[in-house]
Formats: sequence, C-alpha cells, structure tokens
Amino acid sequence: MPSWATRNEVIVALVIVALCVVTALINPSFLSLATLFDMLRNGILIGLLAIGVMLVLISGGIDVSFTAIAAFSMYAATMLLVDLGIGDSLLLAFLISAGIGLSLGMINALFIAGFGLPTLIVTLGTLSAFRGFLLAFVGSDLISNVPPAMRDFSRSMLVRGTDAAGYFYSLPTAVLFLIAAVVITWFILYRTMLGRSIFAVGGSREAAARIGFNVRATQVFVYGYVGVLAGTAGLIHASLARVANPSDIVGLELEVIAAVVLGGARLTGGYGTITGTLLGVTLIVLVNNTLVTLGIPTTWQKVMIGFLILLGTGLPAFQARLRANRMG
Amino acid sequence: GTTATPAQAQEYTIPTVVKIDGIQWFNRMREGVDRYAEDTGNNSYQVGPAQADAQLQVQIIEDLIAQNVDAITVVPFSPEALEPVLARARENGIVVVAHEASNIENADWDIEAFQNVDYGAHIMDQLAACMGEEGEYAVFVGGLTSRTHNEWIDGAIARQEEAYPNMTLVGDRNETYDDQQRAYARAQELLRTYPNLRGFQGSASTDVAGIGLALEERGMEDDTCVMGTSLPSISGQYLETGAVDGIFFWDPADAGYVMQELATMVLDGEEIAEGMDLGVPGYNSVTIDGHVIYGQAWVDVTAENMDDYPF
Amino acid sequence: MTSPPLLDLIGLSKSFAGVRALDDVGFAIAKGEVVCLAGENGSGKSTLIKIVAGAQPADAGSIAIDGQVQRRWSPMDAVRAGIQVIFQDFALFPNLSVAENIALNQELSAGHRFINWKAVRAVARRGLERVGVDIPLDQTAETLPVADKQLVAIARALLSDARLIIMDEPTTALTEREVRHLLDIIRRLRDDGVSVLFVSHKLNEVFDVCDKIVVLRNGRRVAAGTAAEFDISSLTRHMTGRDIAAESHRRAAGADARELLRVEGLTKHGAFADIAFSLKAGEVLGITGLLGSGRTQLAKALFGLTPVDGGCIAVDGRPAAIASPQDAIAHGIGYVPEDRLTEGLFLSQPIAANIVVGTVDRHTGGGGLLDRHGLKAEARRWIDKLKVLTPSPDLPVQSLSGGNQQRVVLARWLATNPKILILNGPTVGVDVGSKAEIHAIVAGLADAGIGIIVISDDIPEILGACARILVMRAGRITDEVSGEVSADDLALRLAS
Amino acid sequence: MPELADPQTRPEPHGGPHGEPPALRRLLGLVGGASPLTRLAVITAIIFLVMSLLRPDPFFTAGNFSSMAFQIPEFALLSLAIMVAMLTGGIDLSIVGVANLSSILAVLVMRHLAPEVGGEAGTLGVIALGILVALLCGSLCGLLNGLCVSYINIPPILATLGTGLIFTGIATVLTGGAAMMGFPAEYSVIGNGTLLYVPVPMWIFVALAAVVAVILSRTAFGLKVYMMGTNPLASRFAGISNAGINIRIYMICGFLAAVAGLIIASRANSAKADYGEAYLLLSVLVAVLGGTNPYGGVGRVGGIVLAVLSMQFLSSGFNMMQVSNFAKEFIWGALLLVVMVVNLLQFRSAPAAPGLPRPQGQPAPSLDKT
Ligand SMILES: Nc1ncnc2c1ncn2[C@@H]1O[C@H](COP(=O)(O)OP(=O)(O)OP(=O)(O)O)[C@@H](O)[C@H]1O
Ligand SMILES: Nc1ncnc2c1ncn2[C@@H]1O[C@H](COP(=O)(O)OP(=O)(O)OP(=O)(O)O)[C@@H](O)[C@H]1O
Ligand SMILES: [Mg+2]
Ligand SMILES: [Mg+2]
Repeated sequence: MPSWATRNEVIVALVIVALCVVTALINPSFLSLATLFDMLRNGILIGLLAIGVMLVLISGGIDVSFTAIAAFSMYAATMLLVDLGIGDSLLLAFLISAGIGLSLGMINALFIAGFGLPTLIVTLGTLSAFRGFLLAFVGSDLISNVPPAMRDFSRSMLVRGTDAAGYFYSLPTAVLFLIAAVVITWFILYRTMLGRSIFAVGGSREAAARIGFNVRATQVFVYGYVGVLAGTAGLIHASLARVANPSDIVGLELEVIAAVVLGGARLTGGYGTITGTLLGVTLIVLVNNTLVTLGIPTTWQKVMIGFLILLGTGLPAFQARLRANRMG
Repeated sequence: GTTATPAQAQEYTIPTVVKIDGIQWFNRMREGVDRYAEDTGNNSYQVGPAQADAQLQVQIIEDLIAQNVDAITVVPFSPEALEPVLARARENGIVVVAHEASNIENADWDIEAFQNVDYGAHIMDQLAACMGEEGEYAVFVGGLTSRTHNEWIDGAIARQEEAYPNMTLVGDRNETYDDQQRAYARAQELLRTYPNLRGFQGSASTDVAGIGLALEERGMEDDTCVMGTSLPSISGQYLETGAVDGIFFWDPADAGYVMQELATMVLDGEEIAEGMDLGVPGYNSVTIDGHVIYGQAWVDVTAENMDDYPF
Repeated sequence: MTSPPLLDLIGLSKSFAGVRALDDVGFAIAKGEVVCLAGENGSGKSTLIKIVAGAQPADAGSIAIDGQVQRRWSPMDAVRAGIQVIFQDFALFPNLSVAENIALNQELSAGHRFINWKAVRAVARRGLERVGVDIPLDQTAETLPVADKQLVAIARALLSDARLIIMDEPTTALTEREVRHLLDIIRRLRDDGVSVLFVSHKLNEVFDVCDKIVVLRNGRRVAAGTAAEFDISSLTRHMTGRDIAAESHRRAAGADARELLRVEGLTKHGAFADIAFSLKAGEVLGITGLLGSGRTQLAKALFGLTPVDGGCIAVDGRPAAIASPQDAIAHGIGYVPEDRLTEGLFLSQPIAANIVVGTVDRHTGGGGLLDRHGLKAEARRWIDKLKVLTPSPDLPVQSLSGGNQQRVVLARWLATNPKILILNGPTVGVDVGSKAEIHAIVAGLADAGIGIIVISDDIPEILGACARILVMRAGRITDEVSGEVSADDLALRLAS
Repeated sequence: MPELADPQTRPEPHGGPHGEPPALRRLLGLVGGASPLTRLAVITAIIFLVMSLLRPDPFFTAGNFSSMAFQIPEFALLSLAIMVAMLTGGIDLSIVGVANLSSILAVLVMRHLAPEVGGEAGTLGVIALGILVALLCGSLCGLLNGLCVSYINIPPILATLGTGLIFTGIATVLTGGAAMMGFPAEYSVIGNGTLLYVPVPMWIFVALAAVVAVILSRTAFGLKVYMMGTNPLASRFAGISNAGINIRIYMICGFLAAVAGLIIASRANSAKADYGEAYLLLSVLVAVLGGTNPYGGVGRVGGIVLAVLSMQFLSSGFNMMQVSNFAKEFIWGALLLVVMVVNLLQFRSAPAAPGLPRPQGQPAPSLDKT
C-alpha cells in the first residue's frame, strides 16, 4: 500500500466521503448548497477552537481550558460593550474579546511557562477556575440584547442564495475569520522560525532548549494565541447566536480535542497538520448534523457518535499499528 | 414587605434547592424566594448545583440535612434520584415541598403549576391554530432524560393525534441538551431533511430561540409556526420578528414563592385543602390529588403581551 | 605575549542530590587544539559538557571565553561564543525532518525570523556531505536508526562556524568506517583552527586524534597532559586507579556442547533474508556488520519483537514459536537492547525496580503478594555483583551515568537466568574498566553454559569475546570468521 | 604531571540559579521538607480546621461527618478509577457511562426477577445476581476499553470518549432516557445503610481502596503497571505484556465504576442514563490533585483519599456558608493550581531537580513533560 493511503488524513477523508455518500443515498436533498453552508457555519466555532488546540498539541501540551476562555471572553466582552454603551464598533468588540482571551491565555502561560507545571494539570485547574469565576462573579444571566455591532455582524452574509421554495441559504461573513485563522496559522507554522520552535519544543523540549530556542517564549506565544483564538471564537459564537450565554461552549472541549486528534495530531506532541485538523472538524460537524437526515432514532444517536469516533480514530491507529508491526 | 403573620411564632430556615444555579429560569425563581424572605422574615434562600446533575443535588440536600434546616423546598432534576435523601430529610423531621415532581413520594407536598399533559396539549392547540391544523411539525426536548419535557410532548402528541388528523409529526423527539446552538443546528437539519416542515414545538427554554434563529436566517418566519416553553428574556427578539409565534411558561418566581409558603404552612401546622387560595396568581384555587397540588398557572405570551413579563 | 585560551574552565563544581559529580575541575582549550576528556563511567564528563554548553548551571566555578569570565551562560550564549555540542543523547527533534534537524541551528543563530526551505535543504545537504553520508533529507528523525541519528547530530554541529566543537561519545553507534571518517573530519577541523573537546571510551580513537588528554576520576581532575605523555596502560591507570590486564575472554563451545538455538531460513522482507546459524551452550557468538546490515532487526526477531516473514527457530532442538517477548522469555531468551535510554530503562523509577522488573513474578509469595525483602536483596546482589556505582538502590536510574545505566540493564537480564542471551552493543558507552568487567561477566555466563550472541561494532570487543563471528551485509550472513583473525583482517572483511 | 594551563587569575565563582537567598530557602523548608503527599495532608487538615472554626455548628458536628461520609464514596471510587487509568499514561472518560449502564442492567435484572422469587433469601439472591451482572458489565466495558487502547492502539482519551458515548447511548436505548426504578427495598442498604456508625458505601470504598493499594504496591502486576506507565517501550523490551497490563487496568477501572454506579443507584433508588455526569471532570481533577501524573507512572491511593477529603471539606463547608456553587468550582480550580505551585517551590528549593536532563525520545517519564 502506498504510504499516502495509510495517512490519517486520507483515512479520515475516506470516512467523511463514505458518510456523505450514505447520507446522500438515504436522502438526496443532503447534496445541496444549503447543507454545505450550514456545515461551514456550524464549523466556525469548533474550527477556530480546534486550530488553537492543534497548536497546543504540536507544542507538546494539552489544553482543556480553551472553552472556558471562549465563554469568559465572550460574555465579559458583551457585558462590557453593553454596560459601557460602546456596542457600535465591531472592531472594538473583537479587540475586547480577543484581549480578554489573551489575558486568560497568559494566566495559563504563567503557570505553564513561568512555573513549568504540566499543561493538562494547569488547564484542568483554569477550566474550573475561569468558569467558576465567570458564573459566580461576572454574571450568569444570559444577555439577549447583544450590542448592535454584534447583531449586524450576525446578519452579514458573504453569500446568499435562494432555494426552489424561495427560502434563503447563506454563508455568514464570520466564516472569513476561520479562513483567516487557517491562513495565519499556516504561515506561522510553516514559514516562520516561531512555527518551527513550536514543532521543536513539541518534539523535544530539552533539545530545543539546548540548541537555543526560547522554550518559554514559545509556550507563552502558544497559550496566548489559543486565548486570542478562543476569545475571537467566543465573540463570533455569541454574535451568530445573538445571545451571550455564559454557560455555552464549556463542555465542547473533549469534542474539539477529539476532532484534532482525529486529524492526526499526536497527544505526545510534535505532530499535527492544519489539513488534518480541518478534516477532523469536518467529520465531527458532519456526524453531529446528519443523524436526523440518516433517520437514526434519537435514542441511538449517542451510540452512533461514539461508534464513529472509534471508527475515525481506530482505522488510522490500526493501520499505523500494522505498519509498525511490518517494520518491527 | 409586610411583616410576619402573628401565627408565625418563629422564623424558619427554608432553602430552595433548584436544578441548576445561574440560569435565567432559576434566577427568576430566586426573586420569588427572596421576596418571600422579605415578606416573612424567614431565612429563605436558594441554592443549586453548578452543573445539571442529580447527584450534585443529592449532595447539596445531604449538607442541608446536616445543617438541620426546618424545611427543604426542591425542584428536582430527577425526582427518582432524590427519593432516598428526601426520605432521610423527613426522618430528621424536615418538611419537604417539591415542585415539578408530581411522581415524587418522599415529600409532604408537591406543588405543580398545572398538569403537564394538559400544558403540552394546550401548546399543541396553539400550534395547530397557528398552522391551520395541517402540515408537518417536529418536537424538541431538552433531554430524553427529562421527565417533564417528555410529558409535555406526550400530551402534545396525544392531542394532535386525537384532534388534528391533518398534522403529521416528522422525525423523532429531538434532543437539544438545553443548548440553543444544538436546537439551532437541529432545526436547520430538519428543514433540509423535511422541506415541508411548518411547525415546531420546543420544551427547553432555549429551544424556540434556536429554532427561531434558524427560521429567520432562512427567511421562513412568516410561513412557519414555533411554539414552546421559554421566557421573554430568552426568546423575546424572535417573538418580535415573528420567527417564534408564542411562548408559554409559568412564573418561576411565583412557584418559588408558593413552595416557601407551603413549607411554612406545614411547619405552622396549617391545614391545606382543595380549593384554597395560596395568595399568588394562578394558585388562587388549587386542586389536590393525593399530596400533589395543582394550580392553573401557565401564561401564554405573544409579541403583544411580552412586555408584561420582564424576565 | 600569548593570547588567552579559547575556553578556560576554572574550578567547576557540581553536585546532584548526594553525588559530587564535579569537584573543582579546571583546564583550558586553546585554538585548534583537540582535547580528550577521559574517565570512567560516572566520572563527570557529561556533566562538565552540559555545564560548558549552558544546559546546566554549575554550583561553583566559572567559564572564561578568550580570557573573559562570563557572567551569564545560557545555551544561546554558548552558541554565540561559537561552541557547538554533540550530546551523548544526540538532542535531536524526533518529529522534524533530517534537513530541519541539521539546519535549524544555523537559522536560529543567524537570527532569521522566517524560514527559507530551499536554504534549509541546501544547508542540510552541505552538512551531510561534510560527514560523508547520505541520509534522506525528508525522513523524520524518529524513524532513523541510531547510527543515522548520531550522524545527523554530528552534521549539525559541524555546520556552524563553531570555534569549539564538543563531542560526547560521538562514535558509540558508529561502525568502523564512519568512525574513521569522523576522525578525519576532526583532524581537518583542527587544521582549520577549530578546537575539539572529545569524549570516548574507545582509547584507540583517543590516541588517534587527541593532542591533549584530561582525565577525570570521581569528579576530580586526576591527570592532564599531551597525548604523548600517556600510553594506553597509563591512561587506564589514571582513569581507574589500577591496572587492567588485557586478557582474552574468548569462549568457544565445547565439542560435545548441546545446541541451544538453531535458526534456519529466517527472512523478513526489507530487513534480512535467509539467515541460518546455530548457537551452542557455553558459546559466545559474535554478529557484526556495517550500519543497517540488519543485525538489530534479526535480534529483535529472535526476541519476538518483530514478526518474521519466513524461516524457523528451534530452541533446545524443538521448534519454537516466538511471537512476542513473553514467548522468547518463556524459551529462556534474553535481550539487552542497543538504545538503553528508550528501550532499556525506566528512567524515573528506582534502580532496584529497574533490575527486578524482569523477575518480579518469581518473587511473588503467598497470597500473590510480593516478597519485598527478597526483591531488595536481589537488587542489592546485582548492584554489588556488577558494581553499579550508586549511593542507594532507591534513587531513580536516571541519576546514574551512562555506563552504570548499562550495567543495570544487564543486571535485569542476568537476574532472569536466561539460557540464551542476546547482547546488542553490550558495552556501548562503557569505560575500559567496566568494559573489562562486563566482558568477564559475559565469559563467566558462557562458562555456566549460557549461549550468548554479541552484536557489536567494536572490533576489539568482538574479537576479545567471540570464538565465532558472523558478518552480515545487506541483510544476509556473508561471512563467518573465527575469533582468531586479526582486527585489521576483520575490519577489511567488513568493509569489502 | 604537566598542566594544560595555569590560569593567572581565579575570579569569584559565579552563582547559578540556585543562589536563592538563604532566608527564602529556610522558609520553603518550613513548608515541609516533606513529600507532596504529606503536604497535601497538611493542606487538607488546614481546610478542615478553617471550616470547623468558621462554621463550628453545622460543620463540626456528627451529623455533618455522617453526611460527608455518605457523599464521598461514589466520586472517590470514580477518582480512584481515573487514577488507576492514569498510572498507565491513559485515562478513562467512560467511567460515568459504565457506572450508569451497569446499574441500569442491575435494576433490570432485579426488577425482572424479584417478583418471581419469594422469601428473604430469594430477594437477597436476586440482589446478589443483580450486583454480579453490574460488576460483570463494568468489567466487560473495561475489557472493551482495554482492547481499543492496546490492540487497536486508539489514544485512551479518544477511545474512552467514544466508548463512553456508546455506553451512555446503550443506557439511553435500554431506558428511553427515563429513570429505572424497582430495586428491592433491601438494596437500599448498599447506599444508605450504616455499619458501626459508618455508612455502608464508605466501607465499600475503604475496602476497595485498600485492595487497589495492595494490588498496586504489593504485587508483581502493580510494579509492572508503574513501569509500563513510565516507559511503555522499555516495558515491552523487558518482556512485560503491555496489552495484558492495559486490559487488566481498564477492567479494574470498569469494575470500580460499576461499584460506583451501584452505590449511586442505591442512593438514588433508581438508575438512569445521566446520573453523575458532573463527576467526570471532577474525578479527573481529584486524581490530579492527589498527585497522579497524567502521563503515567506516578500516583498513589493515599493521594486520592486526601484529595477527596479536601474537596469534600471545601464543598460541604462552602455549602454551609451558602457560597455559590460556581464560587466553589472556582476555588477547586484555584486549589489545584496552588497545590501544584507549592509542590514546585518545594522541589526548587531542593538542590537536585532543575534541569534534570531528560534524554530525548523518552516518553515523558516525569512531571517535566508539559
Ligand atoms: N541529573 C542528575 N541527578 C543526579 N545525579 C546525576 C545527574 N546527572 C549526573 N549525575 C551523577 O553525576 C555523576 C557524573 O555523571 P556523568 O553523566 O557526568 O558521567 P560521565 O563521565 O559522562 O559517565 P559516562 O561515561 O558513563 O557517560 C554520576 O555519578 C551521575 O550519577
Ligand atoms: N523503521 C524502519 N523503517 C524502514 N526500514 C528500516 C527500519 N528499521 C530498519 N530498517 C531497515 O532494515 C535494515 C536493517 O536495519 P537494522 O537496524 O537491523 O540494521 P543494523 O545493522 O542492526 O543497524 P545498527 O547497527 O544501527 O543496529 C536496514 O536496511 C534498515 O534501513
Ligand atoms: Mg412564524
Ligand atoms: Mg557521559
């Protein structure tokens, strides 16, 4: 078997294609632009978060606090915008939310890069602490009168079409943020020394330090970047949903990590690709949004999702195992 | 507030344990509980777990028993799960009043705003009227594990089958995990799968908001009907645009207040009888079935009267 | 007036919990000088190197570059001062390509912010050319054989315009041919005015290239001088504090010895083919060959770590199905792997646990519980028997020096009391004194009737230990020689 | 012996990062030259004292002790399961699913058989059978996890995320999502009874914790678990069957989860697909707080016990002060971070630790893998 055929990305892509074919056979209306746009729209949040998680995994860490950061920045930013009456500027909204995300990311960085604590432990702690702080001290009521800038943003569409019955299907402008995040992250990872330092630290922290990479600076960047991505993703989520609900988003962390690992990133660090991550996100979003179309009874849906996760991770893992056996 | 009634010899400590802390619904309930504390001078307060989980509620009640409170009023996340711990509470001489738990055994009283099945049927009546009694509709529940939501939907489907033969239910009960984004995505998927879908009935307070958003983005506000349990603060914007056509609820503040009042009455040894007035709108003439008390406390809210309910 | 030395180490001391790794060590390296650091295992060589590289701080003492005492000393400072290090553990990035592993260093010290992939590949190609090897640039380092990893590490260090290159046992995984090439490179570097600090336990290499020699013992500098002032026996004496007799431990099988192991037609596509040999009780059989000739794969197959595509193995005259290490152990086969850090040791676990892990099942008493005293005693026995240098068996094994770590791995297998023992590079990174002791141990095992297979690149070692030597090339056994041949003869047969 | 060089000047030795002022060192020494476990014990005791002083009436009472003793066992068992899985460098996210599925099977069995048998002995037999079915189910779920991890090689976090969904899903399918009632009355002893003033579930936890502690520290299997968790490659080369260890470890996890499920079911007098969901991340937090290294090889039962106690003291204490449960969540997270930083400062003040060379390629044997 040629080596490309056994790569994670290819296997996940095949699973995706198979799922699409089966869905389309059962319900031909699945093959529509509306489906595509809906999936893209529902993939924005997970996609942005997944890119951050991928970066962390590459750098040899793991982050479970990013959902709490997203919820915190989203809610606190919306609250600030409303309370200060400065809800007219979208730019300001994003700056505030990303800024809060950055600050929370820096708290992670303080413990991880500053004290050198294990990342899983730190982010487990901050997940609990950020969420608890938000709901106990910032607020727990949802804000449904989101500021005008966010409301307008949610109505701003990149493409809008009309189907046979005269109804719209549309692609929100927010998808540009996902595209921008992909491009920027790709550039950082593959065109800059900073990107190489992230891979290097993930491959061998010790070796990176010995040849003179600034390991701490790299970690600070990674957790800060994740914070910014999470803050941005949070604000987009609140805008599109037209409500800032502080208990949203938290709870997605394992799903997002699953998407990234499905895409071939390794939990042991050093490995991960953007294509793979996007494929992993696609599979997760697809599974979550085709079960009704497939006619799977609600009671069986959890079983299905679990089974597809096992299939998506199991196939590449088993392939790799066979390959390793052949090599010895 | 008014001062305590002379009959009340002492001030009681009566916590209200809710399903989950911090959500709109129970924040509103807290207002009722706090008002009761103010009105009576009781130490009435509300607590709830940080996550919706029956076991966390059990733990909170364990702690309350250890503190020897006078009464516990509770909105169980899962009534069955609380039976043993509530039994222990009563063994310790603590009065128990429940809400949204008509099947509960270990409570002195359970107060229901209404009969769940009737409420579900009532929502179906409104939905049918809006849809002209024909067409495809879908139903949503917050969780398959939520007994109340499922009873509402049971009532709704039963009413549709009996009274509206031209309406058809499509798909299964859609589970949204009380998450607006999931309700939104589910609505999208249903619309793609069933292009003739014209009606939605939601159960969790975020369901109709998510559905409304999906319909608005499709430009389907005027051609569809969306009805379900929610609060104006959550779904108001969609009521305004017509994406959501009607919402239903009972005022959690009143429910909280009535639970506290019932607990105090039991502690004071007052009698509770069919047809009595608990002094709160919707509970002016209650019916009693065993140890379950029913009011008629549901409210229908549309774009017209939503401003009367600022929560 | 003479210019100050390039590097001057002054009174360096360093302690680890309870161990004085370095005690007031000082010496200097001049421009274009090749200095050898010699010493037994655990004498402090690697520690000294890590301090000079900025990877570890010293407890006391100072470092002067061109006569200037340095205040801050981080890895980056060391690189800026023109110091490049080939670490004992290579310090490669397993997830990055060979090209990046070689060139990133350069890019980093050049202060580049962006990556020019063409330049990276060009630089890497140049580096590999200097070492005189051809390794695919896009292969990830993780998948390279140990020797190639070492070559990549060497290429990386040679590339930079270093003024001082430090090599901590750079030749352990290399075969004769690469070693000779590396020594040539060192001589060339010296001619170009580059200084080299060189650590090796292969004393012939030391005398081959070094201008000066510094000897450490127990963290103290016990001798220093030009290479001419030492010979092998005096150097050995300084290192160990005693004389080491160059005795032969060669063991051949007795005429009537039982056949322990017979291999026939053993084949694994892409690794080795049609391997046939037999091993008798009390025999020490050598297997040698050039890099990548398939020896490691063969050993792993015998131990059940690699599934084979064909052929058969018989133990004690009966066909043996060996599909896992457990099967191999059940047949009395033991295997000491070549890469002790990743394959051999549980670094953060106690020394004692590392020794007894293979035999715990035997120490299970009544009720399925461990006999902890028995285990402790067993660990102590092996620590004493193999002279593992440690204050306590409860310390993590990572606190040991390389050679002592190797003894721990050996001890584990000896404790299992095997019938057949496969030793892959048994004395890699082990000092002369210990080496002789390990050879004596191996000989003793053979005398006790164990069949031993020694896989090694170390020609003197293999000649000293084995009566019969198989030479492998490209996955096949191409030659069988007796242990009586001369070292030069064997080297010739290997290279031909 | 000739000298290579004879430096003219010998400047003052330069100080490394260990040149901390002695006062600071002494202070850190006071915090305890102790092991992390001892330090956690001190922290737990401090929390207990503070709570007792702040709210002596409800907190420092027999009633509260009994209440806490009833609350602890179920999530302590789940934390124990997580710790055991973490020893191998894995994790088991399916424990709550396993707990609910097992207890649902138990109640189905008991409900079905109880009316058909008569007499006390018959009922006890039915209960025993139900428990047996649940424990078997837990172990089989664990077996499935172990197979996914060691034979298919799926990373544990994903394998158990997937199987957890499947177990919860099957539980939902079996029950339609509703709570399953119908335990014989005698079954309530498991979760609600007391024996010698101590709750029965607490006895169960103590017994199982002791068994796990003995397995881990006093058997060959336990030693191999720690070794494999430290370096799975080396354990393969040492002839340890990694797959065998993994499978048995996940079976132990499944077994512990099933016991937790049985206790939860007894305390709730019912079984349901979504009971105890909030316990999952909490158990992970407790396991880590208890000193378990999520990358494998380090962790002790004693640490779990202490972590569970400190969490419960905080939780009950705050409930009595009517502190919001969100604030509690915040404090749990903060506690974890504080404990880790204190441990770290302690390590720093000891001379050995920093810059411990971790050879390249070693799969993260110690905490310095981040
Ligand atoms: N991180 C550490 N913690 C504790 N002790 C250590 C540590 N690093 C080294 N040592 C101890 O310091 C001493 C010197 O070790 P070092 O690695 O420098 O020896 P070496 O001369 O390089 O030996 P070898 O030839 O075997 O590589 C040894 O006794 C070793 O056990
Ligand atoms: N992981 C692998 N992937 C692909 N080919 C491999 C792999 N490992 C070994 N090989 C190939 O198998 C053959 C034998 O390799 P092996 O490592 O057994 O050689 P060796 O002589 O033992 O080398 P060394 O002296 O470094 O141990 C070589 O051609 C090598 O390229
Ligand atoms: Mg409408
Ligand atoms: Mg060394």
